[in-house]
Amino acid sequence: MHPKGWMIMTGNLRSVVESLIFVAEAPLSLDRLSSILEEHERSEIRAVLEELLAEYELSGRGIVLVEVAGGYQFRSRPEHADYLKRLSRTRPPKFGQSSLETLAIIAYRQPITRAEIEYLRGVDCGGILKTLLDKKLIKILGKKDVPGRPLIYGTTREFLELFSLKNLASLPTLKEIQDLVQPPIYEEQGELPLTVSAGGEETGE
Amino acid sequence: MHPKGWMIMTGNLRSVVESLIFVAEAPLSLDRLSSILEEHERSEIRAVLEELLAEYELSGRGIVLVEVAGGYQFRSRPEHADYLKRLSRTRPPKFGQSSLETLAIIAYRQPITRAEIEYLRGVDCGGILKTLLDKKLIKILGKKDVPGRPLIYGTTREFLELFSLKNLASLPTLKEIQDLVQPPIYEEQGELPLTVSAGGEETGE
Amino acid sequence: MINPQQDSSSLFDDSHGLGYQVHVEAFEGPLDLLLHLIRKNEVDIYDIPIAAITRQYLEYLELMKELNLDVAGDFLVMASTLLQIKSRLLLPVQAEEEGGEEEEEDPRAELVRRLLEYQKYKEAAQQLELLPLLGRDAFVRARDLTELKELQTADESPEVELFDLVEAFRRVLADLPVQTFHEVGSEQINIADRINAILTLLQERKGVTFEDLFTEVTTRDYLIATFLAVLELCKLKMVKITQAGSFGAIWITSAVLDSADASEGVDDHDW
Repeated sequence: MHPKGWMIMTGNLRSVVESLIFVAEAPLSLDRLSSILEEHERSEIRAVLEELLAEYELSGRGIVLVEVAGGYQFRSRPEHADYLKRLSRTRPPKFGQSSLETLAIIAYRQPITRAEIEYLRGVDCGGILKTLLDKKLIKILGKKDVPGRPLIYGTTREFLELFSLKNLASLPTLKEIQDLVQPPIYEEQGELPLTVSAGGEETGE
Repeated sequence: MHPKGWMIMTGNLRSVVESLIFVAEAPLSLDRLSSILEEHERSEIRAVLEELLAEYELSGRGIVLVEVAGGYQFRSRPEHADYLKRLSRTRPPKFGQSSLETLAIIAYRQPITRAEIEYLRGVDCGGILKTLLDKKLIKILGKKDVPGRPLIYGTTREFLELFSLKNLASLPTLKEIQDLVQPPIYEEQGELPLTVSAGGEETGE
Repeated sequence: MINPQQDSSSLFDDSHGLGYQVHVEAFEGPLDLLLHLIRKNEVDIYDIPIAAITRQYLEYLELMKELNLDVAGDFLVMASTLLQIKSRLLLPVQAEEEGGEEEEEDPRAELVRRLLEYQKYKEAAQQLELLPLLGRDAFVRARDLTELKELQTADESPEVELFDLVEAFRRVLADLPVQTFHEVGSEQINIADRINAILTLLQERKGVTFEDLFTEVTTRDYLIATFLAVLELCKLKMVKITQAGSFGAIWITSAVLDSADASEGVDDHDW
């Protein structure tokens, strides 16, 4: 029993947290939950979230609790996608190779300018950037502190939500590819010029 | 074991039904469920629904399964309504189209008078200006030295913070956005780091 | 350094007629095409036989033209890069003057780095696509439950992005009658930009000198826009201009925000 009688009891707190996550329009962060449930310790809420995560993980239910975009959200179990498609709610999102490549580069290299993206891809990316901006998967972060002050881009919360990512750190690890066919003969090249150019790291922020 | 081997097993069927109800836009009726899960007997689905109802009833969870409007739907537990209300109380600023347009005009054309804003938008903006002033996103910069001495408006530091802008010069220009969709000019490709580095090593930034 | 011509007769032997079409569509750009050629020829990426690869690359562009496909400029740029590398490889190594570094970088090195880097992100893109995609693999609860409408909430991050702001402005301008559009056209925006920049500067510090305004870029248009911006701000009585002595620096200070700040020296210039 908690000293303050008016507080929600632990079992009930879990139920309240469940309701809040269910009703919220977007993934609900621990910060936000703590400010809504101000009577409770952050640590207490965190413990409840851990419990819920474990519980849903084990249950095999059709609803799963995921950590995504810095928050918690209920989603349908991905294995059931084929059945859910039959509800025909909306057309599933589809990406061309070029959009995916551009998104990947921005995700891993942000903040990044258009010129840097185009150097990496070897093709013009203006149209794709515009589309990704329209879809809110990327955003303008500001301008880079270099001559010409080019715009710099980064990914959005919507990007994380779309790809079910908890945060940017949970992006799949970039594989260093040394060779395509045969083992490399030369020792590894040093700094990429790219790293140098992106390495003026003070992006205007 | 069910005669048809390709069917979902019962435990899994429950999970699929749960997913379907969760994702559906409206209460899902037994009829609709049966037609979506055509591989399964109606009676089988009905049994699964009964199981689910009983399970949610007992669980005391934050999500409840209700029979409503001839179908099944998940809802938040009604007893938690007070907590759920707090979600909307802590709602962040949201922009309507007209507020955003007005704010954009002020940002890009400051210092600007109300008459000038209204000329650009073609509608009265008094109410919106008041709201933006209240939210401290714009401020009165002074009075314009023309007959009537109208107030002139500009954006605030809070405006910069909202958009994570370092300063007003970091606002992307229209041209920068339009350039994204313009076809590329190949002459400019000459400045690619590639060409530069073919001669030396510095990457052209 | 030049590799023996290990030409595998033609790269496209295995794809006849319509088969080409498939290939054409498959390449995302020149780097993608080059990676394909390198794999196809089973050559070492660190020792690309430039002559052979270049020839195949050009063959491919030729093919695109024959098929009436747009050979994008990006492909042509790469073609010229390849030819450049090829000709540099043909130069005798000690052609550089004696002071040069002992070991010239392989002319192909930059290209190799780009290819490996590109390959890395190409792979990453494939990884991304395997993640559970919202709306394809996983779904969230439908949002239009009327009973919960008033309880619905937005996320804590601001609902608006910078891009929305520019787009809103663009929309406003696009909706204006054509004539008016010209009035608010490009040159004026430059002045507005400069006004914004000056106002920002004045938010950051008490005053700036006239010269401070011209440090960044010095094109003629920029000078004019800046000058007009200062005039406009003066007209609006938003800045105060003072000069220390006849040849001293001209100072611009904010007239609105700190009215208490009485200025000595020459008073408001009437520009």
